[in-house]
Amino acid sequence: MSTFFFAAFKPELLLLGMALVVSLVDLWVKDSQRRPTYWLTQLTLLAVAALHLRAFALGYSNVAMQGMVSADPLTHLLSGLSALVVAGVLVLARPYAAARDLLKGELFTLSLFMVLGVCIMVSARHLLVVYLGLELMSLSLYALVALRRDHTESTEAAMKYFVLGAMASGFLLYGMSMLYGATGTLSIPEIYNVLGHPDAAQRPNEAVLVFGLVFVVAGLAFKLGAAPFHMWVPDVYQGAPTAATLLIATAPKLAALAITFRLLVEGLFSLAADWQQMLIVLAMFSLVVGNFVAIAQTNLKRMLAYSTIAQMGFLLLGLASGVVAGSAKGALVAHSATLFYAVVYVFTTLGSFGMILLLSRQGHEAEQLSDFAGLWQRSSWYALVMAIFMLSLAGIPMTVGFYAKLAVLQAMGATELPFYYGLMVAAVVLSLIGAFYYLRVIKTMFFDPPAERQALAAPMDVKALLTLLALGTVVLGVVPGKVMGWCTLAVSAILP
Amino acid sequence: MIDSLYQMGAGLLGGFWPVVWNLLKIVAVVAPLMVCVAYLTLWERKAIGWSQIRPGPNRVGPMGLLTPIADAVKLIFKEIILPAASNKGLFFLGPILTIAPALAAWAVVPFGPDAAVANINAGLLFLMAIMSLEVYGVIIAGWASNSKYAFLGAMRASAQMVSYEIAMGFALVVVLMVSGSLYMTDIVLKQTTGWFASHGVNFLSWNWLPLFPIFIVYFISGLAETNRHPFDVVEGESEIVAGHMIEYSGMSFAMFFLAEYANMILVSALTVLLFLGGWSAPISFSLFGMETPAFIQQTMAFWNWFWLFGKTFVVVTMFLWVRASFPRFRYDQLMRLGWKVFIPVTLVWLVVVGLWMQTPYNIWK
Amino acid sequence: MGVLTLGHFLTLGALLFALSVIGIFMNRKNLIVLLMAIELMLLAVNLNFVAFSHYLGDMAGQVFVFFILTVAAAESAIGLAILVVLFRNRSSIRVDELDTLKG
Amino acid sequence: MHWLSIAIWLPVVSGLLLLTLGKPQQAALVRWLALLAAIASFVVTLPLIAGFDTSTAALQFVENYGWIRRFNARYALGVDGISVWFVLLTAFITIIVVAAGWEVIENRVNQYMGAFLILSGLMVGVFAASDALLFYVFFEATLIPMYIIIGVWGGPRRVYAAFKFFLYTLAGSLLMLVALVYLYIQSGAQTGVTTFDIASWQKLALPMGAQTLLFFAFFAAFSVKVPMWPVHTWLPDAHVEAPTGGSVVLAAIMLKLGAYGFLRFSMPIAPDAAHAYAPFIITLSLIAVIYVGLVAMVQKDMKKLVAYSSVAHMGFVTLGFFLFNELGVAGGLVQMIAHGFVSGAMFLCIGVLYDRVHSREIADYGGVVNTMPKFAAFAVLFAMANCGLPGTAGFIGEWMVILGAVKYNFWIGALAATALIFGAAYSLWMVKRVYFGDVANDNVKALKDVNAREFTILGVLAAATIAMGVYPKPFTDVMQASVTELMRHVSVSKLP
Amino acid sequence: MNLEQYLPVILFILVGVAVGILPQLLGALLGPRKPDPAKVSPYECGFEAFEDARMKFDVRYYLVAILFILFDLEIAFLFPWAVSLHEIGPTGFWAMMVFLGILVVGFAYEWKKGALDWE
Repeated sequence: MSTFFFAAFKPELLLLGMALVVSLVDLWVKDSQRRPTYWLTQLTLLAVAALHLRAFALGYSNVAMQGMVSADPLTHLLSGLSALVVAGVLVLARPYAAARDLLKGELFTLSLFMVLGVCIMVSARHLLVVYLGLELMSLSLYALVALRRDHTESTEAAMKYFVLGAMASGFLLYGMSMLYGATGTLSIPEIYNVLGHPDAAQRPNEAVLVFGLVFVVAGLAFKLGAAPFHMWVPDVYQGAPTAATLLIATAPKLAALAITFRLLVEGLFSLAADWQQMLIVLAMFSLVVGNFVAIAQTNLKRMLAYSTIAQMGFLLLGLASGVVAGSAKGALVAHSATLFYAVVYVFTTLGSFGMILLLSRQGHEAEQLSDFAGLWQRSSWYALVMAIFMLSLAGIPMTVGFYAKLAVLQAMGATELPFYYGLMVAAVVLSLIGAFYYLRVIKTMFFDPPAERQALAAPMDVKALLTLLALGTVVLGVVPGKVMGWCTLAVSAILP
Repeated sequence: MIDSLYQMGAGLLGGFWPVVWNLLKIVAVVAPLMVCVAYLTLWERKAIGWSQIRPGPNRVGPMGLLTPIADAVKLIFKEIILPAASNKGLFFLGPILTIAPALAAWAVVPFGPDAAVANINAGLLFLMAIMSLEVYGVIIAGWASNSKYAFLGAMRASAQMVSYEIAMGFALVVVLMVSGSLYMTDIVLKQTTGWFASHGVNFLSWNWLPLFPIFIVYFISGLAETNRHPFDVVEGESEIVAGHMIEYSGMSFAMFFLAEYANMILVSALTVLLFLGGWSAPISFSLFGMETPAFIQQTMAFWNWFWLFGKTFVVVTMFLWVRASFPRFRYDQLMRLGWKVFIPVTLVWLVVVGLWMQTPYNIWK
Repeated sequence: MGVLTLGHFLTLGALLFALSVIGIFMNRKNLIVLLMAIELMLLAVNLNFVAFSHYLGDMAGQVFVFFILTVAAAESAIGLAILVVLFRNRSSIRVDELDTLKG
Repeated sequence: MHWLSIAIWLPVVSGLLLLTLGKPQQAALVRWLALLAAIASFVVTLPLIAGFDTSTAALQFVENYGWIRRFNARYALGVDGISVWFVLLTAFITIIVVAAGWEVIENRVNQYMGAFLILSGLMVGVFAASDALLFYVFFEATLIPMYIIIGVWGGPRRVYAAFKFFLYTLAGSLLMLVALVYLYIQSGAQTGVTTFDIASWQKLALPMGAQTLLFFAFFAAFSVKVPMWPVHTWLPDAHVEAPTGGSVVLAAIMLKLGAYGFLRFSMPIAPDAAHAYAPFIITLSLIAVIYVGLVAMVQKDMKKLVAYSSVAHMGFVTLGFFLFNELGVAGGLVQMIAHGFVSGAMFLCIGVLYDRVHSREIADYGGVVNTMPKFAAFAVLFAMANCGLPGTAGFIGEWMVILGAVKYNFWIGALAATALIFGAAYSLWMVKRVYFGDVANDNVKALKDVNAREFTILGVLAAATIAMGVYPKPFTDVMQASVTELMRHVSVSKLP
Repeated sequence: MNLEQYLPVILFILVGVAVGILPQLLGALLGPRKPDPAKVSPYECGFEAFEDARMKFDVRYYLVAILFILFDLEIAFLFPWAVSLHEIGPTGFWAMMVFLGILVVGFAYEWKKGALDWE
């Protein structure tokens, strides 16, 4: 434990080094397309993803940095996927950014730093590391949202994101300080040990712990964007340049889930009864707010923002059904379902926002629902691709979104408690409302007459990526087993 | 003697005695300091006068020695003009916030081993902190005056001060690296050890030699920190008249003035403590193969004070010499010097010293 | 003068924290005040950490404070930068005028 | 040979190929390819009936492979006497639909044909699945192509109809999903192996409370699909707005998915609840038969009339099922098949008229027999079959159900029998008003009789209708063993 | 920890403040007080003031402030490191070199972007 064990966080070192290299290299790049920077970034991300996924495949599990970070399968899986997803975001965002004077070195540097933050969060085994990773990610994101400096909405969104994000960090920190005070340690596994001390008199003060827990959960809910801590989500999703929205909506969700796992599951597992209740309340709030408000939206980005809130609600339901009456035997199922849900959500979101990016032309943001009108007649393939993403978000079978929802429902069912069955009915009824607005997107694309007839043009890589994502959604919609297995493997690494 | 005085007081006043005792000590520092400040103004005028081959003030008292007192009396009886549109409270707070840190910093300045008013182990940190407060006085004064010149001057002054504070901070870090302590006494004592010191040539063991670039940066940053020539664009008369002090008059104005000179002395004293061996003598008797004579041993406190005062005087005079000799920097040149020269230089030297300390040739073990 | 206990520090921390939250939500006027409220919030946390650290006799909490301070600085740097950009676009930093995004 | 898999995936794959590779300009080629694929898909179902062993109630042509490890869901297929005919019917109707859309559909032919082929494969999947999750996936997935078909190629209020269709069905099936999860968890609790295998579920012992909730959850899904009164309101809308092919598939097959679900899930899994709530279902069915029959009578729109008559006929089916005697169940099944032919044919007839006059109002026609004698002959035959004239397919099922009902309770039988009168009334009245009498107007005067394509389609259907009416034995023989086994199964209480 | 040593520090600060207040008070008491409009108006080289003095100012001041905050905190990190450099050995040294390396990259970035140019 006294060693740093650099090998365990090789990818992060690579990421850090390359982020610096990219930021420097870009200063001397004359190319208006920023090709060298772009390709360096992509190579880095792919290399990081490859390293992590390889480590995941080989089942490496290590503790490094004197016990402060943990390179376990959860780390490898989520870091790898995050890097992958951000690489995807950059592919999709490049034409969009180029048309909006956003294609600057900062876009790439900040993306890399964001991924680094995500990787750090994901691997954190210490409250300080959680906080540092979180801030590295958040600060990069604030700047990314504000990257379009001459755009009123973007800057306003950045300000809102900043203020509420900083407040969320404050909440989380306040909760952490309470945890620290109660347990006397900042190390997550040690918090777990202290809480489970065999001698009850040695265990920390329950009141302080729960007080801290409330703040921790509130902070996490902020970061996940769960109601009633969701205020920033719609504004930021709508206001930010779509490329930045895409970044916010993808990898950070994985990271937020990861620290939720680390803090609540790895650290505060013995308080599961307490935090599960909180999560259920958050989840139901999110499902109601997200689904109902989304219906009223005409701005697609805003609609997807509310849909995100609803999706997070569903996700939290999974997290909240791991422990029943003190028994943790359902935890693996529940938490792996949650993880699977998040992974699926992230990749689907990548696709759906990717379509918005694709439709946005020079000087025109394809944010309104009506911008998708008649897409079927303009470019039927893209319409189909978007439809697949929407169906997946709605959880219709033959898309992977269905299994995500099913896995969560299964986890809830496994509690065998009538209360949870009630929740399930409520959840499915609310997701039916969700289906309505996803269908409306499909309806707009397929049934409405197009405002213009010209087919969509997109670079080859964008086209390929969107197609790949859609195919992936469908293929996993038929055989999701593999990915589910990965999620189970990853989660089993952190369960006590 | 002092100990018995202390004992007596403790008997008289009981629990309040430490407060009173410390107040006495503080007065013992502040009062001479104020005198020094007063006479520094005179010395400045004299020195600059001499360097320009003119007598300088010589009307009040012999050789003009009473000039500062006359100045003070004059200033006290001047009207303090309160500009109509100013923020009253802040307007008076500005000078207070300027002078208070300049004095409070002296709390940790040692006049000999462990002979500071407050022997705190985080002395340098305290200095760094309290000197950073200086900028508040400037900016509050500029803001409260509600005048464009004052405001611009305050902006400039604060930007300049914070810029050079970074270079200064890095310089301090390098000193800390070699000293390994934040305690001012330790920092000085560390300089009195080493190969040269043990051979009697103390002054070659002082930090200024191995940390020469840092020493230079620190000194020049000190000039800039105190808004002294050639960095006094704040009150560049030809541009913004008197900067943030423009609306001040009478005693309020005098406060800024006092603060500036107190700061000069402070920075000089710090330069001495950090780089020039503090109170230690430049050479020791061992150079001549002698023991330190007993009478010197017995009056060590005086010699400590003597050397410290003497060195500080030399450094302060360098401030004046610089003023007499150099033209004023343009603001952009000034900022460029701070950011693009000093910071890289200190960074590089920091790394060099760090590496040096990793080698067997480390002289600060 | 009573002895200062952990409770006093925690109460002060909680009060500061509550003040900052109120500052964030009640303030409709000036964005700078928001930034300051955020700083205050972090300082409240710092107070907690230092108090706990002292009473637990464990340095880790103080180290944490160090990092929080740094991050807070980075945060306010970015906050200020965003503020400047926002002001350039809107010529106002009133909170209640941030209403372009609605729905 | 995995005939079932082939029957499912051949149309799906060919549909996907048409969808993605077909070009709108190559309409003629696409039509021929689609017809070829449809015929091929039908041909591969023939071995199912040829090789069917009528002596056993067990599933045949079983395929069973691991599918999703996490849920222990299996790719399990198999048909018994109850489902095998529907597989054939589906494939058969698909040929008809492809042929029926031959000239009518002019734009996006490849997509139209592709959607129907995919839909066909998915529906075969529903009938063939013996794993509940697989069933659910197919069941839900059918919504997507149908939604598109109604929405893109439908009538003026197609968007409304498509939404209503989708959301009604989804609402029901989501509740079923909760039930499926419950059963899945129960199977684990009772047997130690969590499974989605329907046959295992049918063996679970369930208390009455659970059975009731399960029964109603399934009821929610299947009653909407059948559709039963009062949740039938989506059907007239969907039928009226859908293109002819869509109406045909809806009436002929999709409605049967619901009825089939009753037999597969509701009755065998919750027999006690099914018995307890049989009067409730019977009441609803009788309302459907009588009230909806009356509603049908006052319709001015031919398609609406046939739609309501479908509801009435499906009322017969559910009535038959919940009589809990062999005659009733077998009658319901026969009725389902017969209705598949007859209602499909009726919609085709309306389509033929609509293509020529572009109106479905009964009032716009009159004396069609004068200008289209061949067509009128077919139309009258199908109308007769629709009202259950002996010698046609419609008669057998209705008669068996009525007999069964009489056996159960005379008055129910009597009420059911009145439906024959209503059926005759609205069918024949429509025939009279549309086909007989004097030529009503210039439109009718200008009508051309059916062409060879239409003649062939209608001829094949007519042949099927009469063949089934005259010699129903092959149909009933195939069902016999399975129905008997089902009756035996549901007569045993499963209360623990 | 030797906390009583901080008593003089506080006292010193109070004395400093007192030294700030008393002379001003003295000046206010002893000096004349005859304001007139010309005297109390802001200094504008003899012109009437055009507008409020709290005007917009160059954004570069902000930039300096932001950069200062960041660098000053780097220094805050360097302080404890420097003090303990003798104890923490090469590991500690190189860890800080990594940190400084990142800092230098940021510095180079600013430099090249022109954030350090005043003109």
